[in-house]
Amino acid sequence: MSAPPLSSTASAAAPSGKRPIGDVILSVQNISLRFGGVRALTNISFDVRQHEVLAIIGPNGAGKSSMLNVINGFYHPQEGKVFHKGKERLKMKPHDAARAGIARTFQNIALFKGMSALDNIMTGRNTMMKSSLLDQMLYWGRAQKEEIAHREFCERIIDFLEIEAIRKTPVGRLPYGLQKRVELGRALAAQPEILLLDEPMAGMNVEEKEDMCRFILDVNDEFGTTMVLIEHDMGVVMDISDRVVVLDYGRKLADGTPHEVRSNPDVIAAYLGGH
Amino acid sequence: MRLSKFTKASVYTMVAAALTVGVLAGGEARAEDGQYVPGMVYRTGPYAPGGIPWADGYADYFTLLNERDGGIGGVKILYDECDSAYNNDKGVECYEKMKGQGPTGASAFQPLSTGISYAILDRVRADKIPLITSGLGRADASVGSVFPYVFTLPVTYWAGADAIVQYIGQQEKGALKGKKIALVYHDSAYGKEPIKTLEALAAKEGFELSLFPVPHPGLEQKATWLKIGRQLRPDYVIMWGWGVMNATALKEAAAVGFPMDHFIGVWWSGSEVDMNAAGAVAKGFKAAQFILPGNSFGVYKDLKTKVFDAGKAKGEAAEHGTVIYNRGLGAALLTAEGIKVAQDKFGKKPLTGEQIQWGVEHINLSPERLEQIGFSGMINPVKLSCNDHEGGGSVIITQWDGKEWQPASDWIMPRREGFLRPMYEESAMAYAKEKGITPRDCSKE
Amino acid sequence: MFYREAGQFKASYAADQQIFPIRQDRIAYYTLLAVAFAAVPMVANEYWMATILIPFLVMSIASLGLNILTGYAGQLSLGTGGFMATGAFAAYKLSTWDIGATFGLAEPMHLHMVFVFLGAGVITAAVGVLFGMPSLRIKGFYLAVATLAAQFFLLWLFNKVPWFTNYSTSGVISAPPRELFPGVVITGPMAHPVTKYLFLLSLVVLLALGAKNIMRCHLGRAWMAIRDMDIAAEIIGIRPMRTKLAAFALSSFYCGIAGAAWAFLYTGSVEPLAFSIEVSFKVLFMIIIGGLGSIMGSFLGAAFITLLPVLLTNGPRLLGLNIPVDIISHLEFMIFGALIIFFLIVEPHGLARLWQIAKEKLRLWPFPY
Amino acid sequence: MDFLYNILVAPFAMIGAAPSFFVEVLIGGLLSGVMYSLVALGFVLIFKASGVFNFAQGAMVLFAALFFAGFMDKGIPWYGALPLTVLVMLVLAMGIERVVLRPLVNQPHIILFMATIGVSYFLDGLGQTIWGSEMRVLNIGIPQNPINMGPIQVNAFDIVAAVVAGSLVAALALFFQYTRIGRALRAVADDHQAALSVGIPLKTIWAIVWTVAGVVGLVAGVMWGAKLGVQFSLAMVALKALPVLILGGFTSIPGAIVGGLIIGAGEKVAEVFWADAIGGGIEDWFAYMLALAFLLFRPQGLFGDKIIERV
Repeated sequence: MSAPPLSSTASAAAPSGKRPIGDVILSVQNISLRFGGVRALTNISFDVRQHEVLAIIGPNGAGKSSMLNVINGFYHPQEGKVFHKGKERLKMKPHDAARAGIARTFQNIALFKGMSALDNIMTGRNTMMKSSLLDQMLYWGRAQKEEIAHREFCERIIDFLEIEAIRKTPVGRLPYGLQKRVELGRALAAQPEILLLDEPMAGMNVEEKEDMCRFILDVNDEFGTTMVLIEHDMGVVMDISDRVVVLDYGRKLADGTPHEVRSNPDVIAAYLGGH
Repeated sequence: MRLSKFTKASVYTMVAAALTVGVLAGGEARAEDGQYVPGMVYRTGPYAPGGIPWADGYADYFTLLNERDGGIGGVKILYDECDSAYNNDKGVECYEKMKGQGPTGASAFQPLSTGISYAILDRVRADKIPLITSGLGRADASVGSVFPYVFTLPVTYWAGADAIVQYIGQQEKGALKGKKIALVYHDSAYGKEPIKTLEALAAKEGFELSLFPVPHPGLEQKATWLKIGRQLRPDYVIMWGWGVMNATALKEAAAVGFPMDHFIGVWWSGSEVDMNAAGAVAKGFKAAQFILPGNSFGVYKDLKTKVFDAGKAKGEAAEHGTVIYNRGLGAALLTAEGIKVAQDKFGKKPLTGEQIQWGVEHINLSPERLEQIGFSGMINPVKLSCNDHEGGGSVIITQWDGKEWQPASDWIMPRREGFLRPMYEESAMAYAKEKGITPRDCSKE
Repeated sequence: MFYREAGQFKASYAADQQIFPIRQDRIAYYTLLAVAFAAVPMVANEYWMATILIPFLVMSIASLGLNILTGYAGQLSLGTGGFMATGAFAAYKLSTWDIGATFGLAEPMHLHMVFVFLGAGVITAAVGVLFGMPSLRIKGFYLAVATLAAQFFLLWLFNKVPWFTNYSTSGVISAPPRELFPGVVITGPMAHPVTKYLFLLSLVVLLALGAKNIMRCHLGRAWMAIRDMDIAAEIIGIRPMRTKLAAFALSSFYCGIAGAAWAFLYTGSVEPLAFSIEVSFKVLFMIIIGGLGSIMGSFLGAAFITLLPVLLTNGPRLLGLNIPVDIISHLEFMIFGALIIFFLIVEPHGLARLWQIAKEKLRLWPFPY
Repeated sequence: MDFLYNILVAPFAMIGAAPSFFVEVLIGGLLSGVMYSLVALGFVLIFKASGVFNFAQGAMVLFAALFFAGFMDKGIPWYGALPLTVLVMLVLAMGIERVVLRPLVNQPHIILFMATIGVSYFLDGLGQTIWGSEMRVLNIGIPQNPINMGPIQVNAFDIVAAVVAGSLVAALALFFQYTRIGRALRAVADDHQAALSVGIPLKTIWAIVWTVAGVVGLVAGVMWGAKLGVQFSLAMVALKALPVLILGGFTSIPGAIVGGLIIGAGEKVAEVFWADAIGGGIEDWFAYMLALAFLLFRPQGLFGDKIIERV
């Protein structure tokens, strides 16, 4: 098993600092998605660059979650193309996307309620486990080695997210904020290149939000993970994102740095106008 | 709250556990002295309507013996029931539970289910307990040298099939060649039994046989009867049915206008219960019987005074005299007679299964003996021997007149010599070979 | 007082990931094994062996199998009876296969019973995968009803195709006499119940251990993920097809062995009707009452459902009541039904959860906090 | 080769040679399908209103029929026995709502489904404890004889059954359309929360819908009981209704009818013309296979609501 590419003592070591934003890693072009007669997305294009934090904002029903679902292959748009690392991605199943390095969290927590926090995080590494059915039944040699190696990795994530005390607790019993953290941990366990976060801070109080922001930025810094996140709290968005895409009624209104977006007249009219 | 719930639960658990251990440990205690007779019956499940009258008849006969004679030869009968629900697994459990009870173990088993008799066939040999499959079970078990502990008296299904074909032959004045006969059967070990005989007869007599399996439980037979009644249009239909299948078949046969007097069932298709369920359409239907219905036979006189009027009958008065109740009586007679014959040899005391095996094997229900015990006219004479466990019983065809069964033929003797018997032998020897059994030498006994 | 884990520290992940991390549990487990292997054969009489312990062990395998599929992987199945029948008939074909004749040897030769059981399991696993295919598109109740197709079709097949019964006229198969070791008969009427029991017990221990091990590895986690939220599982990279089919395969493997054991070690002879839909329901009840998604629960449920009828028949008699058998059978139905509702209301996680709660209380006893 | 011929050629040759027989089989199949629909209707009603897959519907059919036949055996005429049995079903429905459904509200559907399996066992036992396992003859004077219409022969009983089923569906439609309770039921079926928020008492609704399902079960029980006699086997007719249900969709009353017709006709035609090739007696599984094959193309059944998955 290859050594994980993160510093092993995440919380102790000094942050390695923000990595420079690189080339385009994912590009969506002219995406249109319909459910029956309802148009969820219309002709949307934007790029995601390596190591950046990209926020997608927009009012409710703007098509933000649908956009994430298109990126990770859960929805298949009627028109448009998705390019991943320069190659056109044909019809892809969500689990293929996961194996290609795209992980995500969900707006309504989608943890596995019957399992402990540790097991939830371990499922994030399932794609990397190779031991056979028989190996596992015997729990001998290979299967055991593999389990322990991955356990070590997951323990590092647990340390990093500061959830040591609850690792054996069934997630159904955890409070909301911790559940969000476990979900982030599960996504991180897959060591994704691109992490899609669907409202990671919804329903949190200020303190919890601050924790979550810190985790997101730390992950971005240390793992160099590219982030695409949906968020409603404009303050948070302006603070942590490198770039912002604004959607409204399934159309793209603007695309640029937080500063550019803030001063875009269309955005102000359609979205921020009320403020 | 949680704690109190838990406390309660744990108290319940402990009480339950204590009860379990107590009940399981003490469940087999039975101190009484006497001859233990197990009643493996079914009073529940989909086949209960047929199982209940049989079980009542079986039980009432032993009640009669205890009340009238103080048992058999002065040894009290300890009769006990276990409900198999016509389910093979439950049957095996009943068998295992009952085989060791009483002072000397179980006398003889009569499971009233071909499936269960198959399931315990090997076990009775190992445990040395007779298994009487009267008018049911495995036909080749008539070969006593291979199946010492299994008895098929007075008739097997193969004998029944032969008798029915003989009857059809009589109706057609011997000209069976080119006739079309259909068999509608319960798609199980039971229903499949006659196929081999009928195929052999078809080859021998030149009639054309068509098979129509009906899956358990037999609720749906429309397609079967459309095929029979509207397409094949056979001259006769023979039925091997049980339970709800019988009444359904009669109704569907009526629905396609098949003439009832050309429709002949085996004895398990010929009971009052099914005819009543089918209603008016059943009139004219025929069934083979090896025991006749009616309550005018000698044994009923004592039954009435000692059992029915004394309020000791198991079931309702309406079932007395019905054919399945009488079959229960007849079955009980076979067990009782086996015990009696064994007592004559081994002494008047509780006997083991092995001793009773000898008794059953030497049953000789002569006309005189039948008269003496009040079964004359209800059942035909049988006599067993070491190698012949069927005993030469005969079959009679009866017809439903809308109210009761009326004899429609004389007693018919199945063609055993030269036809059935070689088939039995061949099949039994194959079984012996498969199981590695060395047949005993009956010429020496 | 005795049940304390304080002071037991784990220095490695291996120690933390073992099946019984608490020492007392380990001791209890080994004691139980010793009792089951050594004491029970000495104490139990034949009735106990033949009609309580052996069916209990067989049904434990079946409920382990169904628990893998329904309790862990969340795929409701009513086809257990059909899969058990497959195992029974596969075992019959394998055990009566004369290898000697096939390969032109002079002496007849037969597969060893261990391979017969394994083979029956593997064949059933393949059949299970076949009937598991629809689960990729169908979910929940629709799937439950679809598995009934397997139940009815398989029984029909074994009833209808004479090859499966070696052309027996009655459609009944019976276990041929075979030896486990030279001189030790394991099947057929001459096999001693204790031999059967010990063989079966070893099988059960191995299979239960295998199931437990899988549940702490990645496949087990993938199943539970599919069960808890199938869409999320797919999005984090679990392949639904492979995972569900693996569940069907392993579950059917267990059910197949259970079916073979039922026919060969318990009844000795069966016809397809012995594996009717009633059996499917019975196994389902076992895992509900025992606990969905619990290895321990499979055993508790099997014990409960096997013992309850025995208890109901023997109980009133012991108390001197002579209740007619039909009333007892009806009561059995009612009590079954009532208990299922009771357990679902009080504890949807079954006896296994009650056991767990009991242990948690015991850790603290006699101090409530 | 023979096998392929028997499957691909022979049946059609048979149909071609005797088309009137084919029509007869088809009609017979459609009419027996109606009998399945009768049982399936009860399932649909409960699933629609409470989202519960009521496995106990078969047991309710037996239970209702046992009481009806039992009352009639006690000398009560049918017009007395009928309301009495309806009363029993009402008490039963209230009991189930109170003892089973209410404590399990908000549990996953699968748990409720399993609870109804428990109910089914309980009812089978209770009904037989009260009335015994003997067969009860239910003679309500429906003719059994064949009727000839030109070359085609149909069974009078089947026609009566079809008429009864038709009237039952019509009555249900009127009930849902024109009564206050019926409209409330439809509201609940559409949206539990919305129904609650406008003040429809869910408990009452559930008790009513289970009663209605009980009455539908009674009608099915009387029809099947008249056909087979009232006995334990009646509970098994539920197994014939399940494929109808998956075919028609769990939530659609027309689905139950159309599904019943398709299953009935399909299995009869298959049994008569195709079964010979593969050994006969295929009705048991054919219906399930038909429904299963169908499901693979339309996972929600013929008339079921389309499933849209969301995250």
